[in-house]
Amino acid sequence: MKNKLLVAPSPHIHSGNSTKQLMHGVLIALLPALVVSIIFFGWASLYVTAVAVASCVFFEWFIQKFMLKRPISIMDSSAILTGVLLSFNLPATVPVWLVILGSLFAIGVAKMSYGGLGSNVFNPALAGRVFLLISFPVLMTTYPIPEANVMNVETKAFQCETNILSLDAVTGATPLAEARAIVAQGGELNTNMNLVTVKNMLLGVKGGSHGEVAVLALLLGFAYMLYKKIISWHIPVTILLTMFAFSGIIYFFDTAHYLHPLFHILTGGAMLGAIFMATDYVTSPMTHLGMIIYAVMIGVITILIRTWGGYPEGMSFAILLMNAATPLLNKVKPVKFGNKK
Amino acid sequence: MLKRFKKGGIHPHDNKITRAKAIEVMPLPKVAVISMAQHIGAPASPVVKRGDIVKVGQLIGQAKGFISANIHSSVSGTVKSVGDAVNSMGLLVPSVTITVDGDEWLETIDRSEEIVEKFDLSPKEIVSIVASTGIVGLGGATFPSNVKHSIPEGKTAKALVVNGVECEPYLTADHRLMLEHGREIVVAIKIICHAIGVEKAYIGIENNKLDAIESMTKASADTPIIEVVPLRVQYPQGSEKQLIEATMGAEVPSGALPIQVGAVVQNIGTMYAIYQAVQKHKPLFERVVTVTGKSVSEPKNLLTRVGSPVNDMIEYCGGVPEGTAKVIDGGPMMGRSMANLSGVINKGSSGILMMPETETPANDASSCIRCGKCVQVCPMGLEPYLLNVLADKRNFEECIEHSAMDCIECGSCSFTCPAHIRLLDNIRIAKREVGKILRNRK
Amino acid sequence: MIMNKIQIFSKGLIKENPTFVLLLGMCPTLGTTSTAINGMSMGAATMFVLVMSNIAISLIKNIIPDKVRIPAFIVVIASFVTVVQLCMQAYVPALYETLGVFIPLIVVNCIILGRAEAFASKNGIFASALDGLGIGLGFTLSLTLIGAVRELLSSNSIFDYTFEFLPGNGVLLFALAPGAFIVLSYLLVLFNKYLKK
Amino acid sequence: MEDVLLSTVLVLLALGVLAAVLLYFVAQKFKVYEDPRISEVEELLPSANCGGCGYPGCKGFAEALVKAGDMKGFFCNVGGQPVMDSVAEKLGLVAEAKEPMVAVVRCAGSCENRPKTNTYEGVKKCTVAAALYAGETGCSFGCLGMGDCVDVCQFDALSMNPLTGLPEVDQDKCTACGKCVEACPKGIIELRKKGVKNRRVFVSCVNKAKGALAKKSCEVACIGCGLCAKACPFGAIEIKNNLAYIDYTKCKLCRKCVAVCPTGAIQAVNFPIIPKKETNENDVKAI
Amino acid sequence: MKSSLKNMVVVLATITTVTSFAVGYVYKITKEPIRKSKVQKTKSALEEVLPSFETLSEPQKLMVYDTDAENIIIYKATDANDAYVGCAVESYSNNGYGGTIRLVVGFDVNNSINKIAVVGHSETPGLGAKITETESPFIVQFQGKNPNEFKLSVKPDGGDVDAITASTISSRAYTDAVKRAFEGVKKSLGEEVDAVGSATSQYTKAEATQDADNNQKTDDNE
Amino acid sequence: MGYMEIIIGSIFVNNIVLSRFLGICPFLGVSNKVSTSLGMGGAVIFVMALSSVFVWLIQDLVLIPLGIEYMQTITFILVIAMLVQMVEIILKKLSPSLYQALGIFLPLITTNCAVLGVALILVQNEFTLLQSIAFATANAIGFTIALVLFAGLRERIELSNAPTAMKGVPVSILTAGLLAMAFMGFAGLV
Amino acid sequence: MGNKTKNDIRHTGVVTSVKGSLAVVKIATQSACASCHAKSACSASDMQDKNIEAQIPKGMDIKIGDTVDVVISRSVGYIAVLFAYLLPVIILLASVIIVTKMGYTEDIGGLVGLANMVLYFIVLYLFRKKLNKKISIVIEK
Ligand SMILES: Cc1cc2nc3c(=O)[nH]c(=O)nc-3n(C[C@H](O)[C@H](O)[C@H](O)COP(=O)(O)O)c2cc1C
Ligand SMILES: Cc1cc2nc3c(=O)[nH]c(=O)nc-3n(C[C@H](O)[C@H](O)[C@H](O)COP(=O)(O)O)c2cc1C
Ligand SMILES: Cc1cc2nc3c(=O)[nH]c(=O)nc-3n(C[C@H](O)[C@H](O)[C@H](O)COP(=O)(O)O)c2cc1C
Ligand SMILES: Cc1cc2nc3c(=O)[nH]c(=O)nc-3n(C[C@H](O)[C@H](O)[C@H](O)CO)c2cc1C
Ligand code: SF4
Ligand code: SF4
Ligand code: SF4
Ligand code: SF4
Ligand code: FES
Repeated sequence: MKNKLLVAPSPHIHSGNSTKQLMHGVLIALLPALVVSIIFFGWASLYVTAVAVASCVFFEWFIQKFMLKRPISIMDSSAILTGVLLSFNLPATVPVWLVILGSLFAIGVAKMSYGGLGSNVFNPALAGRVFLLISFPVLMTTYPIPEANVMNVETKAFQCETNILSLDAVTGATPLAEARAIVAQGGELNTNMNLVTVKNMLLGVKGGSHGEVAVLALLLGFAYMLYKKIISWHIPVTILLTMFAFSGIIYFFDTAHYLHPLFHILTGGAMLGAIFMATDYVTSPMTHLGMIIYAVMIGVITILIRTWGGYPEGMSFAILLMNAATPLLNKVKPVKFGNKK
Repeated sequence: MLKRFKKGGIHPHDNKITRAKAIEVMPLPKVAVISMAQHIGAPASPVVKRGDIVKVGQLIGQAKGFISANIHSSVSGTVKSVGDAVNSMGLLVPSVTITVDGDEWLETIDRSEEIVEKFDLSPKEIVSIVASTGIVGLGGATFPSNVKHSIPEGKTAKALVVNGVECEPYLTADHRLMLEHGREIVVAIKIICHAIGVEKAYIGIENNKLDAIESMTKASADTPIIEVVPLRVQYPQGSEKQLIEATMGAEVPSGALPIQVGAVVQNIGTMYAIYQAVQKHKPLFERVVTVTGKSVSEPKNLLTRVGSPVNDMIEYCGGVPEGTAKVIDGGPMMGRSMANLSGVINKGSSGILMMPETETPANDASSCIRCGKCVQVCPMGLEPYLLNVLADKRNFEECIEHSAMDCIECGSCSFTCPAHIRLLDNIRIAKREVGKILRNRK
Repeated sequence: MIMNKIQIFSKGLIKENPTFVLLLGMCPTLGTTSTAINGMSMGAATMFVLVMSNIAISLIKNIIPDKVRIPAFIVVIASFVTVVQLCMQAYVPALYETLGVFIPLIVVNCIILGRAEAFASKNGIFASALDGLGIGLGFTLSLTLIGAVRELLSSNSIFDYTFEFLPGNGVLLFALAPGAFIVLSYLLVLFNKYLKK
Repeated sequence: MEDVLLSTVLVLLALGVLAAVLLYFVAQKFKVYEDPRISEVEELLPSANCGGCGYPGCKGFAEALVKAGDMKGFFCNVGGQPVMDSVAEKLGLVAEAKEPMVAVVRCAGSCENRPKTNTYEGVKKCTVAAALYAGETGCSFGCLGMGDCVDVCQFDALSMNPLTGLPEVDQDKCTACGKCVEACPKGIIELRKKGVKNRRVFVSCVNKAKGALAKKSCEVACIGCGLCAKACPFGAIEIKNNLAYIDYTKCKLCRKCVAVCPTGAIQAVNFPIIPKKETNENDVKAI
Repeated sequence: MKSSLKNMVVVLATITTVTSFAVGYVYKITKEPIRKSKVQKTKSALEEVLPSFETLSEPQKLMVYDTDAENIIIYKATDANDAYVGCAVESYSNNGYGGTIRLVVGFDVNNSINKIAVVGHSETPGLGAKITETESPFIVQFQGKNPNEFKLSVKPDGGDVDAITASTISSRAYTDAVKRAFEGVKKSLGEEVDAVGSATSQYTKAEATQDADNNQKTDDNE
Repeated sequence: MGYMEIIIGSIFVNNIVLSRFLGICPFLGVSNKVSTSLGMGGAVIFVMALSSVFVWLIQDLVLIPLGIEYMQTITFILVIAMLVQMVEIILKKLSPSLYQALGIFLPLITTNCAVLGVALILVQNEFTLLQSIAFATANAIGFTIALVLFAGLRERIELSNAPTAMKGVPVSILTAGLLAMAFMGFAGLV
Repeated sequence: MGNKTKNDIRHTGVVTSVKGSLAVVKIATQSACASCHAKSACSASDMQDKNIEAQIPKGMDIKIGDTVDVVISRSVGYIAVLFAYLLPVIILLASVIIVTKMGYTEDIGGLVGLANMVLYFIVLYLFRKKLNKKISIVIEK
């Protein structure tokens, strides 16, 4: 025989997809949002993203090489993805050391301490973000205002005193925080959401973490991931529907003090969270039924925290909490063959 | 909407290179090595000894035990040795080696081309002919067919399901049989329906074989009990449980046999063999084998005698192409890769597939990213990722809870896993160990 | 003999460190270590009860019927705890308030009952006292260490001595509940790596 | 003030008495007599909970042992004779002297002795490979070299030698628990008598193929020629299915067989330096 | 010892008796210091927040709002000449981040805020706990302000108080407690403007604390 | 305090294990299997609710009238310890099969720390009886929720390959920390 | 066949005595403490073996000293928890609420609640036969 035959158990062919490919797919889906963010916030947002990616990759490499002494797996690009998503959850103006600290927590504590890709139980990027949010509430809630003049659109998102359009303003609150302030002040929310504000929300002309503002761009990414079969529709759609329905009920009872449901799903990290972070394979349930329960709970907890909790933004916490419930939801078994009579 | 099984499944490229190649007869081998263990169950015991002269179709191995099958000589010549021979897996199997000398068939075998339609036999007689002619399932499992035809007490069969799916990529043996011998298969269906006492037969054929659907519909036009069911293309449509679901709409319960829902499943090749056995008195000693591969110079469908060396067949089709890394006995999803090419064709060999290294998955498993794709594709509704780790941690008790035994080893999970984890490898271990535990518990 | 006594004393520091090896008394370990001084005080209070109850129990060990051993021990321990409680309330009220419910909870700290059962009820007074001292010291040191690390990380200071360590005036999370768990987890790793064995 | 003291005392007294009475009844109801010797014995055992003794964990062993009141048939391989002696002492019994055993690998088909004929690509586990085919070499009996045995050994006694591709037993660490014997799908590992001064003679091959076939696939295969059986003065060697087997209860370590074996399939280990030269170089190491 | 019923009862009874005597004894010893340390806290807070004074009136308990859960306590201070110099109010708010915040607010004669001391809170260290930092701008901004001119609510709510960054909730609660104190003073002074001058019982500074002490004592003996 | 506040507050905001740090030992020790931790949750609810009633009655009928509140620690721990034992006897006497089923189903538990802690907190807050029961039950439910979530996480971590140094206890504690972090999202809910 | 262990909790134990169709099986405590590294230091938890009485299935030959599995289904475990722990709490809570709503003091409410709970246990005792049927413990080899 010329060469030795390969012997292996079946199957002998493979679909050809790989972890790396999937991660790259998600990265591509995140590109539009990054572009929009750069348009609005300038190079600062690219800078934050680059620092986060670099430090995430570095920490993963460092930990694998010198502490775990395991094979290096940064080539699978998951650390890049964690970096991008972490940075998307930060205001564009945070200091560099904060980004690095967040990356260290995300990769070192939330991911590598469990053994790396696939072993972690909490979403690393979100763990990093929540860690920063709790530890540095001031820095983490000081948002720059998008440079709206680029788009030259009406940006008065709300009937409130603060004019978030003022160009020289360096910091401002997110629409959600604004809304809270209005209610706290005893004021009433504008119940008449006109088309312009919805348009602005879709385009991303609003305060917030730099990757979460551009709703349309995020939806574009969603479409791409669906087309590429990277994720299924179950989690994002269910989260958004639940948020809409639940906040709709609350809104229905008191339109003056609670936010319009559309507002809920178009602001804050709702889109970013639902599409990119709740869908992280590692920390979300396996079966469709499990995913739906998971997503419904995320929606409910988000609205609960947003409406009555101490934080204006509940998405991150809701996802982390349901990450914790994922192992339980994985007890929801797929329907086995042979149960039909 | 075409019928199909409901859960899971994958779509590997079908690569049916030989679909248009008519069945050719493979020249006789010089030496035939006929294994006594070509079926599931106990090996047959040889009834010839060294130096005996045998004819084609002569019994050389006697079935031993309930689940076993007779073995007949596929060639005529002198018995060179009786004893262990190395097979293509490198394992020793009891075999009879025959030096071929001419091609002298038993006189009882009807070698004419004429199609014999009429039969006048009782069910019992049919089953006994199937048993004595050594017919085993040619769909891959080589399960002795007569056992399937003896309906156990308390059960009644409702329908015969003929498996013309051939969902394995590359293979076209059944496809060609349906095109070339449709009528014979219809006769065999009538025979078996009579044998198992049913008035209904389905022929399940995937939609990528429109010509076969047409051929079988035409052949069975005068036989109202037969229904040709076109099926959507989806691997593993050919697995019997999935096929029964698609055709009859019934799910075989976990751990039960098809007969539980009144189904008897037989492969197209098996049906053709049954026709020949019952109507032509020809025992099972030859079958159609697809020799194929992307760079094989002359891929063919060959009617081959059992016991023919693999090497001869490959040579007949143009030799091993440059760059071949793997040679597979069967299809790429369920076939076994060979450790050497000096083995022979058995009753269960449906194809010889030569693959370059680039086509086969490399050994580069990374950690599971819990994407759930394996769960999504598993046609049995199992959780391969979980069984994989449980087996890896040798926690077999829990594998029982997660229904490891239900796995049909279709390989969809390994095929689809983006982390390139060989899930099925570990699941097979789990099945073995769970089997042991359950047997002990009884 | 001396060696033996030293061993009795020293085993609690590392080999049978109640926090890092036996993982006992986790509630105060996590609940009172937001600063080094709090951790140390809690440790000291526990140590006092441990030593005293060990002594008392080794004194009365012979007259206790087997079946009432546990309640008798509990009564003894609880009395010492109450004494500590009253004294702290009287003389260090601020500290008492910060340590809160964890002072009375010394009663149920498994270390104390555990030592009573496993050691004091079988050994003499001196040995029991030493044992209590060693284990108590191990506990105190561990708590102080955890407290110091958490204080350092959360407010750039140790024992209120401030210095520049992390940017942004320290990481608040480490002063809060999650920080307690996280610090303990990594200290445990370090302990296992460098001190155990 | 005095009332406070008085009520303190009274309340606590009441509680104390209540507790005493209650506990008394608890004790009556829940009386489970456990032989105190059980936990004493358990403490002596090594707590490996390996199940090697055939009982569910060390506690199960202690229980059964105390109950039986007799040491016959009881042996903890992990602790070995010293532990059994101390247990015996505790219980005032006589420990049954048991031959210490050790695992041996009955395959010497290292890379050079047994050329590869194909390459395996799949999960690196002997069980998987064994279910699939004969192995990467021509020998369908020999070690597959993927270390299932190494994985199951709790005592770190086994390791793969990267040069030979065969597992090696560390005779000092091996407790003869038998896990590896169970794990090996090829039935290559055997528990044998440790032997006087750790000296052992055994056939390091399990190839049942006919001589020619065996020899073709592996240089050091047992070809079942029977020379050793003829040479053995104690009748300790038997040839079955083309394979020689040395019965360690009969073998007297004379090493006559080692000398006559044409392929060097018989190994003698831990003998003084001289015979080492006669036999294969890496014999001593390979065990 | 054997576990007979008699044995068990006797031993446990003995142990409980002995220990309860011991604990009771310690209790007796520490009783005084404990009470002292308790009143000490209020006392020093009062001294801290009031302008210099000589005597304190008897504490007056008052509900400020209908929805209130508990009373605020007002102490009126007079100087050596019996002239009213201001008052101190033990006030609270339940809306803190970590629950109730307790303050003692001192007012001068003009009902302007003199000083404020925090006597109890459970706000987050590093965030809400900044309300205890007496030198911080947040605290200082109250000093000398008359709530009639200085709107007692945080800026986001339309008031004049600059909240502590990232601790609006604590700031709001703090402000709320101050406001409650002020409303209490208004109510109290409005009701009994005369009472101040002709208070029947007057204490010296020392006696005031003594009195608090006695209150405590009688409570205990009840 | 309203009941809703007490309940939400004790289950989520000030979760007994994740925020108050009570009952950590059983939390770390018994949380291996989801099913057992569910069952154990039931037992904890019972013990806590029952002891809250006892403790409240003792405080209200004995300690306060006699002016010996300082004896809380001793009396409570004794009463709680006896209570647990008594329940065992009663159950065994009443229905041996029930008792045995529990014996197979549940591991033994000693949550003294949490039970006593809750008892002390509830008398400290001067709750009414109903509030006390609500508080105790809610805390037990909070304990159960944390325990069950944690058990699920640990079952999963067990199967993944954590770094050797982190394996076992450290990674569990770390997970508890991250879980506590997630629970902080509920902060401010009441 | 594959379903056999699904949702079961099984413990291995040794038969210590056989009375008619009942066998007493001793199982090693599967307490939290059994696997705990600190059990030597912590003995607040009573570590005993448990004796379980279980029905011997027909046709099974059981001798003293046999090693068998005691099996209950998970749902039986939950039912046991419900009857033993959850129902009493509900009864306690309900009675306290009702009694205090009726205008009695909380002290009385508490005492009545406890009394009702005792009553519940007495009722449970009366229905123990029924309960025993529901809670079946089986032996498997
Ligand atoms: C003991 C035993 C009895 C069987 N009895 C029947 C039977 O009565 N009827 C039947 O259709 N198949 C029977 N089978 C065969 C299996 O159902 C199945 O067809 C065979 O394993 C081949 O599976 P495959 O063709 O899906 O690979 C039996 C198998 C075994 C092992
Ligand atoms: C995953 C899987 C795929 C299969 N695919 C086919 C197929 O394409 N064609 C076929 O005839 N049998 C296929 N089989 C075998 C069938 O399950 C079944 O054994 C066979 O049709 C029974 O007929 P036989 O006994 O005549 O072989 C497959 C089995 C499995 C498990
Ligand atoms: C752990 C933690 C502790 C907090 N403690 C406080 C606090 O003590 N006081 C407070 O006002 N807000 C506290 N918060 C709330 C946030 O800091 C948040 O910023 C708050 O909702 C008010 O924001 P603002 O002051 O910027 O409007 C805390 C938040 C977290 C996560
Ligand atoms: C659809 C999808 C979503 C992902 N979302 C996240 C995410 O939110 N945060 C993150 O750190 N990694 C995310 N990843 C990357 C990767 O799964 C993650 O780093 C693992 O959790 C690390 O073990 C995502 C990957 C995919 C395929
Ligand atoms: S397909 Fe692979 S990576 Fe995805 S869950 Fe299954 S085993 Fe894990
Ligand atoms: S091989 Fe088994 S587990 Fe994998 S997909 Fe097929 S049936 Fe499911
Ligand atoms: S597994 Fe084998 S090598 Fe390891 S101790 Fe047991 S018998 Fe010895
Ligand atoms: S001895 Fe057996 S188990 Fe060990 S590596 Fe060789 S084949 Fe595998
Ligand atoms: S449970 Fe609180 S210290 Fe152990």
